[in-house]
Amino acid sequence: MKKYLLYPGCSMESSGRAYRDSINAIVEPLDLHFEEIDDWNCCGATEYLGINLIPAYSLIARNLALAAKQTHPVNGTEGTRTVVAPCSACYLNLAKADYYMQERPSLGVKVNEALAAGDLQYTAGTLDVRHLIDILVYDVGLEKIRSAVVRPLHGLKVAPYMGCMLPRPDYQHRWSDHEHPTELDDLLRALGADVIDYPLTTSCCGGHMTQIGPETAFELIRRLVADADERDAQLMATVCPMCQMNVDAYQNEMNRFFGTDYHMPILFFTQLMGLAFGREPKELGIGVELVNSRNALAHIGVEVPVTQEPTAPRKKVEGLPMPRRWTKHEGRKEAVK
Amino acid sequence: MTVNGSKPKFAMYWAASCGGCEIAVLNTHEKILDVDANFDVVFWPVAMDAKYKDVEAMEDGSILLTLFNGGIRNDENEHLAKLLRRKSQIMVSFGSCACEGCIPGLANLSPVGDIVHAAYNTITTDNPNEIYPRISYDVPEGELHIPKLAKVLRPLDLVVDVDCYMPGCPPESHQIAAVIDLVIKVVKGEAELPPKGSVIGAGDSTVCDECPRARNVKSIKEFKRIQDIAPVDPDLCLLEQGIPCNGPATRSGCNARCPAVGAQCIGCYGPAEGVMDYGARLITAFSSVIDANTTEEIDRILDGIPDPTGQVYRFNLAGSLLKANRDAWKVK
Amino acid sequence: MTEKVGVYVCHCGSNIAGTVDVEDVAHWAAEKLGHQGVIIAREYKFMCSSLGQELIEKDIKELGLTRVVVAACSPHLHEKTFRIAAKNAGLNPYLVELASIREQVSWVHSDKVVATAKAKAVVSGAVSRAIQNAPLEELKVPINSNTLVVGGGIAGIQSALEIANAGFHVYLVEREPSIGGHMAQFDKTFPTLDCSACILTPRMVEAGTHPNITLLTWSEVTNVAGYVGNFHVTIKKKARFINEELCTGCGICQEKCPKKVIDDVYEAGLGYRKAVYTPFAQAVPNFPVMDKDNCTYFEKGTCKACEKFCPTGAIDFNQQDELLHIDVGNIVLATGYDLFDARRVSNYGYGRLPNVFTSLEFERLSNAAGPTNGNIVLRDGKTAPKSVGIIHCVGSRDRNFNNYCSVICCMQGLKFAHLVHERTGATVYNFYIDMRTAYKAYDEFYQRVLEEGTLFVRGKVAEVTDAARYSNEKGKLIIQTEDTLAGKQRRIPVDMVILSSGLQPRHDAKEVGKLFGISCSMDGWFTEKHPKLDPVATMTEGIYIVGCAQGPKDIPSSVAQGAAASARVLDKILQKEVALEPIKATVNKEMCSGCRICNGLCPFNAIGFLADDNVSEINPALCQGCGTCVAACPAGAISGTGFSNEQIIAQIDGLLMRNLEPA
Amino acid sequence: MPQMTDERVRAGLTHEEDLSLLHEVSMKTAGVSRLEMCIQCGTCGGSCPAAQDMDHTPRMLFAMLRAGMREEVLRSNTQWICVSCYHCVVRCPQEVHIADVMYALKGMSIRAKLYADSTAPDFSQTFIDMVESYGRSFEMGLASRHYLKHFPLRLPGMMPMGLGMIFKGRMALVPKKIEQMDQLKKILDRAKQLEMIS
Amino acid sequence: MTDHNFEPTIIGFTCNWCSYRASDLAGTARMKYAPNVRLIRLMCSGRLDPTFVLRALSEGADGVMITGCHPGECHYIEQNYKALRRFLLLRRVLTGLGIEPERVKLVWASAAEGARFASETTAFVEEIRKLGPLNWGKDEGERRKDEEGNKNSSFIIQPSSFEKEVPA
Repeated sequence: MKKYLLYPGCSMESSGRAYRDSINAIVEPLDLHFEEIDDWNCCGATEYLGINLIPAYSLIARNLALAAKQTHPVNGTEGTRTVVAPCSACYLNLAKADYYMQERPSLGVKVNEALAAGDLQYTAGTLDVRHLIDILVYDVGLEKIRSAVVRPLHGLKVAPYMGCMLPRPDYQHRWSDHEHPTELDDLLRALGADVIDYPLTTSCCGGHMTQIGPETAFELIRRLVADADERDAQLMATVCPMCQMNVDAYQNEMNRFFGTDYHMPILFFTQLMGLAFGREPKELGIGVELVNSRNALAHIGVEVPVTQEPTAPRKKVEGLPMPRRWTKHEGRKEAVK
Repeated sequence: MTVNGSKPKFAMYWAASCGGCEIAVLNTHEKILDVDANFDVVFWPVAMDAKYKDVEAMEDGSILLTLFNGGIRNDENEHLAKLLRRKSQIMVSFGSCACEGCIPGLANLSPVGDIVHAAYNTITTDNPNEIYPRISYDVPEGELHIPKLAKVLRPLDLVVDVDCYMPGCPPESHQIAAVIDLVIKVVKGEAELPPKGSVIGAGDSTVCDECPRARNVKSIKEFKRIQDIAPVDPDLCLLEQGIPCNGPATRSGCNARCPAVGAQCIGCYGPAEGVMDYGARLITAFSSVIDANTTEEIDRILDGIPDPTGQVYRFNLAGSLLKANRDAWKVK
Repeated sequence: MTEKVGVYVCHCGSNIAGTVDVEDVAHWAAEKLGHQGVIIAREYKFMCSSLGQELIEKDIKELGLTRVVVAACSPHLHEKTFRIAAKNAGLNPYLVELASIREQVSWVHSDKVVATAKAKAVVSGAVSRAIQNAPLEELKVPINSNTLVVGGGIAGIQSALEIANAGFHVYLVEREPSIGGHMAQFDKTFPTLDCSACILTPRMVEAGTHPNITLLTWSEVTNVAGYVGNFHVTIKKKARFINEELCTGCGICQEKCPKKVIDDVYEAGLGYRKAVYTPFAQAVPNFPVMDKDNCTYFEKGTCKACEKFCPTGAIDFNQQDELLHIDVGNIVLATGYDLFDARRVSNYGYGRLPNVFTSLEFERLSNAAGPTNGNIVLRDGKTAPKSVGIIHCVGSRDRNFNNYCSVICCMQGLKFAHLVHERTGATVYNFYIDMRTAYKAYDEFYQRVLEEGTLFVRGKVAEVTDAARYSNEKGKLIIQTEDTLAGKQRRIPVDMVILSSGLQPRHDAKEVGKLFGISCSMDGWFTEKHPKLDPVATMTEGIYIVGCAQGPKDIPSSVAQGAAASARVLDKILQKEVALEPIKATVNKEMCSGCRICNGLCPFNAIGFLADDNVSEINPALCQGCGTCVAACPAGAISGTGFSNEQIIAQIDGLLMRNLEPA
Repeated sequence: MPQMTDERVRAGLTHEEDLSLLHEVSMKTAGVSRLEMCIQCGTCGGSCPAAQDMDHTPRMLFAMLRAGMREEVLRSNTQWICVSCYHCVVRCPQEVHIADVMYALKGMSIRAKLYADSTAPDFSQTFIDMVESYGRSFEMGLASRHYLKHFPLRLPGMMPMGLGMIFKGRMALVPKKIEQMDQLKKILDRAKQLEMIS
Repeated sequence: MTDHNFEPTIIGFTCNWCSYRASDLAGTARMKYAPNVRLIRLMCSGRLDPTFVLRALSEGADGVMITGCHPGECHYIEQNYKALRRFLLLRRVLTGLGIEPERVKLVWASAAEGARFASETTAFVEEIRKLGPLNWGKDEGERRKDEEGNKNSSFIIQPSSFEKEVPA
């Protein structure tokens, strides 16, 4: 059993509850153990950074300091220095704070001075902050995931939506690419889903603009939904509660604003994993989404012949040969270099 | 050489050292009889009874040869070194302690106060009241003294002039025998003593010269302790196998005794001819075989040498540039 | 006291005297360093002037000076001057020591007291060092008049021809089956739009038939030993599986070969060749090679179609790689460049979006001898584009990829714009950060392309996508960028995108550099001896670099460098011998114990091991004098002239003023 | 800020160059901003998914920073429209930390009270208030308070969504508080002091 | 505390091809930097024998600055890596000897980096100034803090009585 420290993030307790439920449902078949960081606080999302620099990073760093205290083995359990954040914004904030405290030591000194007021301290670099999907793809491995699948998602056309804060800015070089990462595609494919080529996979959902400039956000949501629809996706899969919230909860608003009629359900990738692992929709929090996924999910469970994985170029090419596709392997290698 | 018809006089003294040098002399077996046959042994506390005052009473320069082993750690060592220097024509700095400090010299890494404290207050010492011996004590017969410690241990040649150096911990018996033969020949006028400052009883190159192991171009990714390698290749250079062997920088003369039997050289014969600082030579030897170009990777490899200072200065600390502020070997 | 030292302190006008009390320094040296052997200390306005030099020469002769210390400017400026003066006066030039009290003292400090004190320390260090200096003699070695040119692109061809025409023999080695290099892939060359093949082919033929050129294609240099004037080079002549004696170059074998292979090299992956092939029709030499990895016979043991049809029986499946050993005096490296791999810029979609092309692909697309016979079409092989976007600076001027400017991409982009415009009439956009059209007739070409109606957008393209946002974008590639001059984001739908990819050092440049004993810059290009004054020579005597191996450049510059290097080679050949700096390391065999620690340290392979004597040995002609082995020898058995331990230790003591008391 | 001279104003020059601006923004940026390295290539403006709603593209904003146009920069809505998608950051050929510069500009804009529209700063402030009182964000309180103030007319339209969220158990009605609230307060108070000093 | 009256003496080793030229360039550009560093020209940082550093420190230098070409840019291809390896081990040994490893610094500076050479030099001087003088060559006992914890000073003879006897 592999142990990780879990930073759930605020959404997990409310709007992203389904994410939490579905994560709980997949840890066991994948032999994972998540230990929640005691008394963690909000990471400040994108809001605090825009007001005050040092308080914002101190807020984030309190979580890192608390997590660092929990790295050691307790009562015979394994020790770990890896913090898992399933929310992209939380992941980015935690990872970025750790990185900037190293890149600009003066920031690290001030943050630690603030932490000292609460009898805490954090040495940048102590922890390894990673996102849930990073753990699943690179630690657990697609092989293990594939072997846990009992109900392959054959016939379900999924648009893999990574969002922006996960693959970028990626100071730690964790992803195969900043623009077209393949981690989510590979994982969904391992579940048996028909993964569509979705060029907007790392485009923005609008973030907090749904709150402060809805028109801007609606346009961004429209682009995502329209392109997924254009490519015949039945469902979008996401890795971030904020993305899920924006695309799901604001889709009707957006439709009204543009006079469109899209119906593009969006589920957490962990919910799809749970389904593939044979869990019941209810325990995975399926049904709490506002754009319901009933029709889309009707495709699973129905006997559908095995579809070929779309490895060949999207459009059949005659004439001139195409260059070899950029592989994930090369991507990571280059990135690390 | 003044011999004056009678047998020339011989002395040997043991200052701050373990006594191994004395055993090494006895290890020459019957050769020791040649010493007796050719010399009049006037002072050798470990072998015969003689009083300091007897030596003090001798005429200056009346002893032909003194083998002085041990470093100078206290005022008694210092007194005897100066005394024997005055009385002797040839003063040989005998063994690693006298030449370069040796193991006792490692104490120079600690302030002398700490050393005293440690000696009387270790966890194995039952000394709850922190009682220290007194420096002097009145008894009916008069005042008794124990020697005062110096702040650092110094090699002999920082205290008195030395004519020859004979390195080794201890000097190999076959080398001692050869030196005895040489001195006898000198006494008989059949040979010349090497010039002042020379190293005798040792070679000019390094241990590798005598080491039977095969050597190639070296490049290592890891330093390991010898016990962590299984099995150690019996025919291949130890350094090439990642074992920090001091042989490349250590003066030859011992017939590569340690590496020949599978233990790395620890450097008791000190630096080769003309070398100013022994540790520097080992630093550059070890770093030269590392196969890495990034600080992280190099550091990882260097972590394989847990005590680098002890590794490169085990025998030479008191004789090093920084710890005694002098050239390791006063040669040339 | 055995040495007689003269100390000469220069005012350098007010350059030194303005900040350093030179009189004080001279008096001090005479007084405090007298016991060291200083018998005369003078100051003078300009020591480097002829009068200043005469002063020194006179003292050497009249006072019998054995060492001279000149406290003046940096040794890089006038060390040679004073050494020659000493030589004229009969003193070995290496007994002169310079103390830099201008660059290191007067120019960088302002407090006169502090500066004067430092100047004294510097002089003191120099005096102590000078006393330890030893007379040295330069080493003269003869020059072999043969030359090796590595790389048969235009730069290498030019270089080889210049030397061969002067009457000396050249070995021209090329890794590919034919010489010609990248230039042979191009259709037109900017800015004159000459047909590339028309101007290159005659040069290739000339090189292929020149009596003074031994052409070795399909060959690679595997080992280089020796030193300037006397290199011993091993060349691997890879098996062609074609008997060159018998082959007439008729081409029947390739016609009959049933195996089609994507041609990644010459056709840039855009076309096919056979398993037995000549890369292109005008190849020099015109013998085909067999691609063992793709040949059906080598794979499965049957086929041999080529052998059956060859009219002269030239196919030889048993041919083996051959090792040639040649001796040359000089080596010219013209190893060229690799194209930046555009797949790395994933936001430009190359490799994912079919109609995104690289510059080299487009060169082949537009080449009349290329896979489409010069028709500019989309990847479906038939549709002509109605609109084309050309993106500059792909992989260049970008810290995510290569920091440097690739030099040729602007002009290349303009050339593409012209060709597209001329052949298809499509609307052409050029997206650039800065237009760099320096050099003769280049900007005129820019004007011409402007005139033709090419649309220029100043902005580094953010992304190329097929995710249509509006109806006019459906089915197109959309180029999204900020038009920085309009200050607005634009989305421009086009049919075809051409990436003006940058140039990169060859993927194996580091290894090649190591093989020849030269270094690479941070970016990976070979490092020249001096970026301005010696751009074709390298730090290793006798090795020259030309063309893109030295850095990105266009054809005219490559040709110029090829010729320039030849001039340097001919100069060496005609001198017949070369003097080597006498700063060398030597092994004292008595003290060497054969530990072999030094053996792996020399990048110039100057250190050999004599197994019989169990000692290492340094070849003085190969030794470049870096001193690494001297510092490394654990036995202290290696000593280095010019920078000996004694000299440096003495200088340390001198700089720390530990030499002011008699020892 | 230096005073404008009459003749400069008459000549149509509308701003005084404040050359300390670039440095100030750099110092207020979390990491190493590299702002001075901008080559005005437009990658950021081209990449921005929200550029159409911005007064100035990020690139123009950086040019204005260099020109020392303090007021114009801090008044711009650009930093507030930024959605932190980091496209510009990873594409920037000069590795300018653009997103973090935007955060720094927001803070400066608030302090100088130069923002044109209070929606965004208010949202941030409301969010922070929640976090500072509970240690966690409280979506229900945040959304209702924010919409009530800034989009009252939109509130009825948003009701179905809000109710849906509550109905589906995706919005808690009471805030959740962390245990060591006092510790967090102490940390944030000290951090604010440090912010003032620096 | 930093003693502002303390002027450190520093020996700098420079590579003939890069850092020595960088110092030349700093001079040509009249960049002002701290005067405490006295330079020794080597052909390459690979020539740097640790003995030189030890000698400099034992003869009165408070710090030693070693400079060479940037990694990958060595005039002799790769010898600066060898300097790096030596430097890293040397620092460890110095630490073991009780010397602050910060007293020996490795700086990469290309021939074009006169400004960097000047600023690195000044920065290093300030670092050494903070560390204070290095008193090697004086008696070991004086340097260490042994005085306070030492209740038995009667054990210890004073250094003055410890002079070498030179035969007449």
